[in-house]
Parts: sequence; structure tokens; C-alpha cells
Amino acid sequence: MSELEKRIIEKAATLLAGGEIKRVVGWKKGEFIHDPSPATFETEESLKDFIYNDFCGANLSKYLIDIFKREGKTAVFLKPCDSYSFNQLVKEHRIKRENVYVVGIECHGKLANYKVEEKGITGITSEAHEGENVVFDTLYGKVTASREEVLLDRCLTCKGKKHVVADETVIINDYEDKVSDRFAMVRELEAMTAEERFAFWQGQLSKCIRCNACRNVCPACSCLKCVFDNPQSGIAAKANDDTFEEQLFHVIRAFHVSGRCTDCGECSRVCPQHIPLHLLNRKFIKDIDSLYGEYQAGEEAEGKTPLTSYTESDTEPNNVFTVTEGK
Amino acid sequence: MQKIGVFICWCGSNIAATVDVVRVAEEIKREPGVVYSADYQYMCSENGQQLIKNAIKEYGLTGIVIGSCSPRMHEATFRKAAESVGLNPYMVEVANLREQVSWIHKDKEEATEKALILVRTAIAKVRLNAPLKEGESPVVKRALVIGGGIAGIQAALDIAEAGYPVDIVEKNATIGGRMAQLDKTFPTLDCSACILTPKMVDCAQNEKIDILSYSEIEEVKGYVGNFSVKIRKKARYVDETKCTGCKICMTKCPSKKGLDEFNMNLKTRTAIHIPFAQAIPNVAVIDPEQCLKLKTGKCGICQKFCGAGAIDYTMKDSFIERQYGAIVVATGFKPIDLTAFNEYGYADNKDVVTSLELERLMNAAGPTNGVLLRPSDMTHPKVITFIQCVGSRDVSGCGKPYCSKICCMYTAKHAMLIREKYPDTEVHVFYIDVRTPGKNYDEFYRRAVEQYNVDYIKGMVGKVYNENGKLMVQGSDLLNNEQIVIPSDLVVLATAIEPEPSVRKIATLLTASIDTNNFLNESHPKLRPVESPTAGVYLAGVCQGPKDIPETVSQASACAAKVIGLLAKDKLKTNPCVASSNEMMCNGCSQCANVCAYGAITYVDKEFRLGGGKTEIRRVASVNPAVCQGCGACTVTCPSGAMDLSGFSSKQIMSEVEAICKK
Amino acid sequence: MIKINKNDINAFFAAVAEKMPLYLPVKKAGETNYGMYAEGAEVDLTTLKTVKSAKDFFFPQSETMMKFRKEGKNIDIIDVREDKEPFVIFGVRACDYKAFSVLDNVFLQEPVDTFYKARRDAAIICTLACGRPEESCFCKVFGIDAADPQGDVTCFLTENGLMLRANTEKGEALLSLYNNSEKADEKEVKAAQDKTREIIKKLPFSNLDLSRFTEENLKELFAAEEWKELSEACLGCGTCTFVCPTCQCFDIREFKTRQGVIRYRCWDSCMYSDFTQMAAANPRTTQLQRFRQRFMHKLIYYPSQYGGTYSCVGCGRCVNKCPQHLNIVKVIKKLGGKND
Amino acid sequence: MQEVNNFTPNIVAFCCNWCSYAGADLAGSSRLSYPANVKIIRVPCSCRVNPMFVLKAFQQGADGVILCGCHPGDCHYVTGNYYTRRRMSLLFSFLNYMGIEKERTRVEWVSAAEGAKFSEVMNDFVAKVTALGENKRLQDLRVKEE
Amino acid sequence: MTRQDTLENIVRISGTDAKKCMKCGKCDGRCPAYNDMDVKPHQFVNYVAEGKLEKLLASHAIWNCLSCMACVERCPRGVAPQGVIEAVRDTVIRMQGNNGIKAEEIPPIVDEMIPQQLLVSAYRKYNK
Repeated sequence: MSELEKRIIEKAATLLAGGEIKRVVGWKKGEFIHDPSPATFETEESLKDFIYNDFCGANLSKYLIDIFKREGKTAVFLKPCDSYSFNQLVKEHRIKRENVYVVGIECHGKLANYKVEEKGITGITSEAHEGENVVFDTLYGKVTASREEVLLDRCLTCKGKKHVVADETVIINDYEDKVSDRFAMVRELEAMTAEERFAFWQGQLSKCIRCNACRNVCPACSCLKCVFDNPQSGIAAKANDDTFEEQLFHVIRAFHVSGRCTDCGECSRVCPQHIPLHLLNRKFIKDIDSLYGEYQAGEEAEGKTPLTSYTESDTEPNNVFTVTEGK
Repeated sequence: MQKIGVFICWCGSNIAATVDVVRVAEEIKREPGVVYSADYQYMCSENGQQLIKNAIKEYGLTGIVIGSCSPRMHEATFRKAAESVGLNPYMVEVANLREQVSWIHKDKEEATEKALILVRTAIAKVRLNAPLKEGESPVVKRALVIGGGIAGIQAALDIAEAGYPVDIVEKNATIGGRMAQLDKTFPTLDCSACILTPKMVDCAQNEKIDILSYSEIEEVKGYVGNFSVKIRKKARYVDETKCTGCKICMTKCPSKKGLDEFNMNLKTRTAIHIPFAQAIPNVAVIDPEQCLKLKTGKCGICQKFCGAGAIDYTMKDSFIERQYGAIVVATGFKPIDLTAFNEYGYADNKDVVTSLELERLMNAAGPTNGVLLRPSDMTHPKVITFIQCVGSRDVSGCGKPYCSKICCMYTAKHAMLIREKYPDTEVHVFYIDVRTPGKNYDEFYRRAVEQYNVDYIKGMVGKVYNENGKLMVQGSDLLNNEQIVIPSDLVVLATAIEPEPSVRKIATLLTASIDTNNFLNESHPKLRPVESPTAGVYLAGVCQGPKDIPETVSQASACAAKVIGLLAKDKLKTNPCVASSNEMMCNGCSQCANVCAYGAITYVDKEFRLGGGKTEIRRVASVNPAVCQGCGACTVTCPSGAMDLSGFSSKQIMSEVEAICKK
Repeated sequence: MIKINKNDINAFFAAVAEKMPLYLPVKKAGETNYGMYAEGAEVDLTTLKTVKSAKDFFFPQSETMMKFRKEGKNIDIIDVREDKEPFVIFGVRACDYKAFSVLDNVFLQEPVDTFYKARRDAAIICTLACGRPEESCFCKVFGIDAADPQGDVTCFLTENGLMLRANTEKGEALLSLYNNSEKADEKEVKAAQDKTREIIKKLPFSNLDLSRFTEENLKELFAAEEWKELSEACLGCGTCTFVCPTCQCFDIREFKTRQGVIRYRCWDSCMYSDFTQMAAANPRTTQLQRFRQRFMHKLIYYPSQYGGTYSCVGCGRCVNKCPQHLNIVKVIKKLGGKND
Repeated sequence: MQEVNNFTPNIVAFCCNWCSYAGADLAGSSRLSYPANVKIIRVPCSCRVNPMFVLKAFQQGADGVILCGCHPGDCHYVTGNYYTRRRMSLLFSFLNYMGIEKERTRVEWVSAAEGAKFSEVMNDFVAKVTALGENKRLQDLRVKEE
Repeated sequence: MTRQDTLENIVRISGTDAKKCMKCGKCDGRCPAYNDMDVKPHQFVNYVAEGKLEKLLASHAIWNCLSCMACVERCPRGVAPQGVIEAVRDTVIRMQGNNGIKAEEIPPIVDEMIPQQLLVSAYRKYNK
């Protein structure tokens, strides 16, 4: 057990013992160390299954939409990037801030299970970060992989180690924010011809199986009833028939979360076909930044989003390409 | 299943010459849901309408489509016809076969095909139409006027004249506003007080008008016809009902060093004071920042001397809540702050004054009793230089980008009055442009130049500096292409005006929209210039844009006419094509309220049944149909599609799209 | 048994593809799924599990059932069923092959699903023995031998090449399309099978205990407290159902076209909140109920209906793909553990 | 040699009731023609146009979609078209990013007095979309069935 | 460089949109070097707006401007007359060819007390 994990479990125990906090939302051990699931813990005893390691990529914010309504106060452990989602949900009145006690916890990048698997690393018993590498202890011996190769895509362009909301934090090591250009791939796509871009997205999105994992995990996609599930909406659809995905589902989804997407990257993490869905959202984010000024959803718990505000001198839609094509 | 009737109009030969109307009517009969289809020469004629009415009755039509001219033309006509035989008027759709087909296409085949598509599109929509009923809301027959300047006074008088009660809420201790501070008015040069004070007195005496002076708006709820407004009556420390306005307190008050705001701080006043001789109400007020009794607890002289026993040092702010049917905003203006214009030396030289200060210096009731003396040494200035456009038309960020509109005229007025009264005075005016549109305005300005020999210099002042007691005004003379320096005794700055800052808060309370310069937006710049986009809120005077007294008064009267028109109704009909939120799908995320220009959306916590006998309280949007104007901005902002617009529902529009795409 | 040298495998595929459509695991945009063999396709026989299973061939994610053509006020119904030409599926693993029989139970019983049957009859199935089963595999639990799958043809991929064994007449006919083969060395195949079986023995999930999942225990298991904990993190997405080779639920929907309406069926997921939507609502209102339904169906309802066959083949796709790492293994362990 | 383009695109035009629909009416009463394949849908304000409608049109086989509204600052509903402007800017840029030809989408501000502009805009838009050919990338193939 | 290029270059260097000028003359009113100038500050802006390149290039006033920036500072329209003057000066100097002070000649003649801005403007002015 790492020092950080120990401290977090201690924190959870203290909170539960305090009486005011009725439950703690965290991660629960699975069969291995690489398959933790989000879970609530109501007793100190149950904390024996609590786990926090680099496979705990799941963003717990969205669970709070339901959990905060339960009786008593709920504590939640949020990684820095999760805190943006939480804040955005508070802004949209989906979570009552006063019902939740937020513990900000340290994160130094989470691992992508499939990338680890693809490297043939199995039988993992423990893992630890060592500089630019991750070292795995496996049943078959020690294996080292570079962080670049096994980290989740979103962690390769980390937003920073700051919690935008936290009642307290559990942080042992202050990692330096790694500055990287999260729009690099968007730019690369922008630089292609329309035909190439279409081919790229056609290739990616034709893999889509419409399992809705991206939608259901997304903290911004928290509608009580999604338009795609609602026969009254006129665009309801269940199947990935023909070219439906790229035409409607993913475009509408990206549009609906535009200005609200905090770029938490859960959509790409959960996609069973590993479609780089975050590149869709990032296009909106990049355009918003360049057209209407830098904006980070979830940074503030109040105020309007770029799509619910305007200035009189906004760019005209027909001229928008010169700005947004990144040329 | 709807029973739809289709009526194709020939419009004489207007449509029939290009569209095969008979074929359209015939082919449309085969459309599912269509039980009747006919063509006729003039559907909008008496006979045409009768045809429609008969068909509705005979076939029990549940919806009708008229293929005719633009719905902007005759939609209302056909709706009325339908309504007269019991079909809901919103079950009528118009396919525009004239403006969009016959008038722009020549080929008959092509035009007929397009006509068919447009009619089918209208059928697709009407299939999803639902009967809509105009809502009704009662009207409270009382108006509120915010601001007691000339705009507010005029509006209140006009409304009261029509027999409706009006409240004027004025934040100062007296009504009268800026106009009360002025000396003479252009272009007639009559005395401002002489024309204003009778109106102030009228207000006080009119039993329909209630003047709430020294009061501010605290909270506004409700909507057109039904506003509920909470008003804060600030503690005056003088009982209005008892004070007789005898002014003994003012002679006795030991605290005499207060700055007299009414005289633009050019004079001092006592802590207890009546702002000016003709104040309405003619009741004293104590400045709590200055009063010794209130600050230190020691004094109490005024109370001792007040024969009426009106002084009450324990007075607290009080609140009253009243209902109104309409609200007029007339909050007025103030000159801008000049700290960003230090090149004119306003802060450093007493003899550099703003135009409003000059008004007081020239006013018989002002600090110099009407004798023009310069503030520094109380001598008569021999050379006076006016600088125009100080802070107006300035996009550098220091001033205001707009033209303040009144400065050219009042500067001409000042120059003329000075030359008239003191012919030995030399008067120069630096100007960029002289703008004098208006009846008798240019003539007025020309008189200043031709008759009074005022020296107008086309150019701008670069700096004003003090040299041996003289104000050296250095500027350009563009016509002579030279730089000149005018040693002056008094410099007058035609300072830009801006909306009174408190208008921001008022706009927020009223959910009335405001522009980047803090001027309130009108509903339409040309056609609805006195109405705020927020229904039931009207705009008078400079709060809406720079304007002079005649314009202000006309706008105030226009407001009054609008208010009277509203209050004359017992009930308001509301447009039924408004947004509504499906509470079962609403996330309560507040995005829709963010884009609503009318403040029509509020949020309520509502209890919902879940399965198994459980309930849940959720925050959901609620649209006030009386306030909603039906633009639909909220419907697109709503990601779950909970928000929809009656008459233009998402399903209707999508079915139109589908029909069009069928080709 | 014949052998095709490593370098000739593509030639074999080409020969087959010339006669009939050949589907096999192909890598596209980074992921391996079944795809049509074509010049330049990136055939991937080493990836153990395609993301989507092979069930798509018989029970595609969406398929048109009939069309309605509107002409004025008339509606014509158009039957879109047609005779299916033979086609080949190559590279089906033992688990996926077993899954076909799970589907057969459902779709081929009376009334026969003609859409399914037409495809099933037209297919020639070439299975591929697993070389290196993975941590998430647990087919052994369901009595499947990953080293010796059946089908019309069974294939073994070794270092030297591809060994093929025809099991049926269809299989014989297929192999006869290629004549550049040699005789296979049975020993080599046997060695490979032994190696695979050795690995399987050591896999962490190979010895799951299913003994408690019987009809007698239905009520007790249904009422078990553990479901709350098991389902807590479930997002209600359909990933597990859509990658599952045995999930067979579908919805029937309609789509408007220019001429009329297409009625099609598409996969549905019991995890969705609008699954089995009825006039009032989904009878299973909570995610716990929906989650429980899926696993109770796989482990109890289905077996009790179809002679003890479980509706799970241990392919482990859900183990790999669940976004929150919930899966049937955790369910079996948690609820099966009560036996001890 | 110039290829002769016989393709006639299908264009959906969303027009706000207060300015652009009136502008279209003026184009009509001034007999300023534009191609018959432009079909207008009347909406109260351009801000009523949901991106879903635009995509629905493309899905159903429209070859071009154009939105017309009051000039910014002249919106009958004060601020409606400002939101339209942002929404459509982002949507169009996004569709372009997905590889959809940018000439297929357009927003134009047409006042009630600009009948001539309405006609010019439509002529120009139709010409541009005609040059692009059929919308293949956003169309749902099922829509056309045979 | 064509005449048009030169003009455009001046506009580019000046960073000023001459059309924004409302011809108020405030720049003239403030200019300390006004009386020595044959072409007045407002005229520079006007000449650019009207494309009178020859008048600009022939002006002697470009050598009188002190670069005190008073005109820029006080312009209500965000126009920079000094920017135009500077741009014309640069253009004239560039037209004269490469005859500026060399980098290595600079250190000995720099007085550290001189404001940077004055230094730069002096170099531009006197390095022909």
C-alpha cells in the first residue's frame, strides 16, 4: 500500500468516525489491482476494500448527482481534473455543494488498462511511478514502461494539479504541472484537407457500437432523459445504423456539452473501441478559446457558459473557419 | 388522426398564372390525413373565407392548410375565419405560394412542384399542431415611475391625467432632477425653474400621484400587468407628514460644512437641509454623514427648534410593497467623471468647470446669485473658453464612444447668455463639429456666431495649464492650420453625460436589457423606441439614450400613452406560442434562464413521484407564459429537449425539414 | 489435416475470397473487429478477442425487417428477406463458437427467426484455436476447450503456419478451394494444444464455482443483498451487452425515409433505462434491478429454460470493456461464494 | 473543358419571422428570383434553430442548410441572434472539422428591407452547393432507399 | 516597391487606421513641436487616408517630431499620428539605403540616463 493510499484511507476513516459524514465515495478493490470500481463506503469496516492507485481513473463527480440526495452529508475524493466536473455540476445545480464534503487528492496521471495490456503486461501485483517510467511488479517479474506509453490520453495533456474545489486535500508530493499542448492533435486534424478529416472520422466513428458508455460516463451528459433515448425528440435512435454516428449522435453530443465539457477525458477512457472522442470536445474548447476568449468549464461554480453569453462583436459564422482552422 | 383541409388560392392570376393550382389541389387530396382540398380565386375574399368555413363544418376539419400569399399577409384573416366556426385558430398553417413560388419562378412545372412541396410541408406541420389558447392575466391599474426628473414628472402627470394612480420613486430628497439645476433652456432661453416647478407642484397636488422621495427600488417580482415592487424609504430623520418646510432648522444647524450637491458642490449647506427653495416635497432631510447628533450623539439642536416636532433621530429605513401594472424607468444621467482628462486641468484649477457647474454659477438661485464670477477669486472672468466633446465620441477608453447630443446646444446657449449679459467678455468655443439638428436649433447656434460674435474655433484643445493666474488654453485651429494659446479666465468643459449609475441595478431588478454604455435597450430602435424588451417596462429620458428636454418630454408622454393603453385593459391576452418546460425531463441546470432576454424563466423545487412510493424533490424550470415572448432561445440551450416552443415545436420543425427533404 | 505455410496464408484467404465473401478479424483505426477480406486489409489473427464478437454475422446490430412504401394514401409492405449466398467466417474462437449455440437456442426454436436462420445456414465457420488465452478468459468454467474449437473447419496457428482440419462437408468443400497445401504435422498441433491447456489451467478465473446458480436458488439469489454493492457503480451503458457474444435482446424501431418507413430491429441492452419500455415505464426502475436482470438471466433464467446451458461463454470481453470494471466474474464470485 | 453540372441541390432555409422571412417576401414582391430548390421554414427567431434541425436536414438528404436572421443588434427578441451567431459558428466549425464541406452551411443576416440581398444570397448559396455536388457525407443512406 | 506597396507599408508600420480619425485636431493642440512642422500631425493622418504619399515623403516635419507620444496618448479615437510619422520616417530612411549606425558604435555614445524611448527615436532620426 502506498503512503498516499494509506493517508486517503485514514482520511476516509476519520471522516466516517466524525459522525457528520454518512458515506464516502471512493474506489473499491476488484479482483486485481487494475480493476477498481467506484463505490460508496458507509462504515469504517468497509474501508478494507478501499483502494487508490494509478488504475483509479474513474471520475466520481457524476455519481454525486444521485448520492448527494441521500440523507446526511457525503464525502467524495476528487482528483484535480475531477474537481472541474464537480464544480460544473454545482454550477448547473445538479449537486448541492453544501451536501458534499470534497477531499481533493493527489494524482500523477492514471493508467490506461488497454495500453498496459497491449504492452503484454499481465499478472500485475503492484505498480509505482518512478520518474518518467511506471514500474509494474507482475507474477512474471518486474516490467518497466514509459509513462508516455501507458498513461491515459487525457493524462498526457494534464490540466494541472490544482483542485478548483476542495474542502481539504490529501497531497503528499507536489508534482510539477507538466505543460503540454492539449490541442496538438486537434491542430493536426485541422491542417488536413476536409477529405482527409472525413476519412479520419469515418474510420474512427465507424467503429462505434453505440453502447453509450461515453454518454453515460460523461459528467456533462447528465440529462434525466437523453434526446437520443426520447422518442419524442425526433432524433431518438438506438442503433448504429449506417452512418448515423458521425452524423448525429457524436455531433449532437459534442454540441450539447460544448461550453460545459471540462475535458475530463472519461469519454475516451471508457470507449470500448478506443475512439479518441475527446478530440471532438476539444475542438469545441479550442474554438471557444480562440473565438470568445479562454474558458475552462468548471473553473468557476457560477456564471454563464460561452454559449449562453455573447458580445456584440462576435465573429460571424461564415468567417469562423479562418479563425478555427488554425492556419 | 387529424382531418385536414387544404385550400389553394389563385390570388387571381398572381399564383394561378405560374402554379397549376388545380393540379396542386387535386394531388394533395392523396396525402394521408387530407380529407378535403379545393382551389378558389381569392381565398381571402368573403366568399373564399366562407368556402373555408363551410368545409370546416361539413368535413369536421381538425386542421387546415391555406396555400396562398405570405402568412405575414393573411394568416390572421384565416385564423379568424377558422375561429368563427369553432376551429382553434392555431390549427391553421399557411403555405406561401405567392411570394415564395409564383412571383419568383417562371417555369410552371417547376413552380407547381415547389408549391406541392410547400403545401406538403405545411401539412406535415399542421398534423402536429395542437390547439393553443391565448392566456389571460389581470392588470393592476397602477403605474410606477422610477426617477423624478422631468421625464418621470411628465410621465406621471400624463398617466394621472388619464385617471390611473402613479407612484414616483425618487432617490433624492426632492423631485426635479437635473432640469431643476439648469439656468435657462435652449432654444427659447426661458428659465428652467419657471417651466419645471409648476409641473413639480402639479405632481404634489395631484391626488393620483404619490411621490416617494428619498426612496429606492429594492426588489421587483412579477411581470407585465402584475409587478410587485418592494421600495425602500430611506431614513430621512424628518417626519414628512409633520415638517412644514419652515427652514428654522437650517438656520440653527451648527454643522454647516456639507457640500451642496444641488449646487454641484460649489457651495456648502447644513446637515439638515431642504435641497432647494422649490423642493417637492418641501421637507427637510438630515445628511447622516454630516449630522453631529447622528454621528456623535451630541447636538439635537434642530429637534429643539422644530416647532412641528418633525425631527426623529431614531428613524430607520422602512419598506413598502406595492403592486403595479406597468413601470416607467426615467433614471436620467450624470456628467462623467473627468479624472481621465487631466490635460484640461479640471482637478487642479478651480476655474476649469463643467457645463453643469456653469449652470449653477449663472443661476440666480446659485452660489453666486446669478452673477457670473469665477470660483477661484470671485472675479468676473473676461475671457471664457469652452471646450466641446470632453469625453464624448471618445473610443480611447477614457470617455464615451457616443455623442452626448446636448452639448453643442447648451454651449451655444451659455456663450450667448454670457455675451448678452456681459458684452465685454470674450468667448471662444473649441469644437470638432457643431451638431444642431432640431427645430430652431441651427438658427440658435448661428445667432451665437453672427449676432453675439462668439468665436468658434474648429479644433481641439491639447492642454490647459495655469500661468501666472491665467488659464492657458493650447489648442489647434484647423482652419488656419495653426496652434493657438488663449489665455483665459474661465474654462468650461462640455462634459459627456452617462446614464445615472444606479440604472444598472434597476435594470437587473427589472430584467431589462442594457447596452455596453449602460443605456437601457429599447424593444426596437425605430418602431418600439419607448418600450423595454421586458414587457410592461417603458423607458423615458436619458436612461435610454442622450437627449434634450423636448425629446425627453415627448418620450415621457409616449411612455405614458403606452402605460395608459396597458392599464386601460382589464386583462392581457398573452401570446400562446410560448416556451414551456417538460418537468419530467428538466435537469434544472439554469442554462435556459441564462439566455432568456425577458426573465421569463424561474426555477422551482418540485416533488416528483418515483417508483415504489418514493418521491424526490427536483429543481425544474418554469416559464411564465405572460412574460415569455416566444423566441425559442431557451429551447436550443436545453440539452435534454425539455424546453419546447408551442406553435414551433421541435417535432413540428423537424417534420417540416423531413417534408422538404422528400423533394 | 492440412497445413498452409505462413507465407501462403494470404493466398489461401484470397482464394476463398474469390469464391465467396470472407470475413475475418481485421485491424482498422487501431482496433480489431471482424471485417471483409480485401486486398490490403490488415488481417489480425493474433489478437485474441475482437472488440465485437462474431454474433454480428447472424444477429447484426441493426437489420431491416421490412419496408413500408407510402404512395398517397396507400401503403405497400415490402418483404426484404432474400436468399443468403454462402459466406465464410474465419477465426472464430471457441467461446464465440459456443455462443452461436446459445443464440441458436433462442432464434431457431419455434417460431424460427427467419432472418437469423437464413444467415446461419449460409455461413461456413472456420474456428481458430487459442494460442495464448488471457487473464480475463474463463471459458473453461463453461466446459469449453479453447484449444479445440469445432465448426466447419478448425484452424490452429503455429509458428510454422496454419493447420486446418475440416469437420464437415461444408468444411471439406471450403478447403478444396485451395490446392497449394501440404499435410499437417499432427504432433505440432497437439503440442500447441497442450501449451494452451497448460496456460488455461493457470488462469485466475479458470476455476470459478457455478454450483450455486441453480433454479432452486433463484429466489434467494434474486433477493441477495450483494446486488446493491455489485451494481453500485454501473453507468447503465450497453458496453457489456454489445460486446457480449451471447446477449440476444433487440428492439424494433422505425425510420422514416423519403418513400416511407423502414422497420428495423437493433440490439437493445437490459442495462438501458428504456429497455422493455412499456406504456407506463420500464418495469425495472433502478439500475440495480437492471443489473441483476442481466446476470440472473445469464446464470439462472437462461439455463433453466435451455437445459442447463449458461448464457455466458467466458470470453471475458465484459471483464475488459466495462468502464467501471464491473463484470460477471465479480458477480459469480460474490454470489457463488456462499456455497462454501 | 467545363463539366456540365446537372445536379440540383436541395436547400433548406430557416428564416426568422421578423426580418428574413419578410425579406424573402420582399424578394417575392419585387420579383427577384432565386432557384426553386430553396425551401423556407419559418421560425420565430434564428435562435429557435437547433443544431439538431440542421443535422436532421442533412441526414434527410438536404445538400445545403442556410439560416437567415435579423442583423445582429436588430433582433426582434433583442439578443436571440447573438446566441445563434455563437451556436452556428461553433457548429459550422465543428462540421468542417468532421470533414463536412464548409460551403454547405451558411448564416446570413437579412433584414425585412433586403429583398435583393435575400435573392442574391440564395442564388450564390445554390451556386456554391451545386458546385459541391450531392451531400454524401452527412446523409443517412437509408433515407434514399432505392 | 510600388507606390501602393509603400503606402501599405506605412499603414502597416504605423498600426493606425486613418479612417478612425474624426478630424478633431486634438493632436495638433497638444503637439510641442507643432510650430516647426511643415506638415501638421493631423495632416499626416489625413494624407495617409487620402493616399498622398508624395506629400508624406517630402515632409520635413518627420525630423521635427519628438516622439513624445502626446498625440497618441490624447487621441480620442485611438489613432496614432506619431505612429504615422514614425512610419514615414522609417520609410524615408529605408529608401536612403543602409547608412545607419553600426551596433558596435553604440555603447560608447550611450548615456545611461537617457530614456530608452528617446534613444530609439534619436537613432532613427539622426542615423542618416
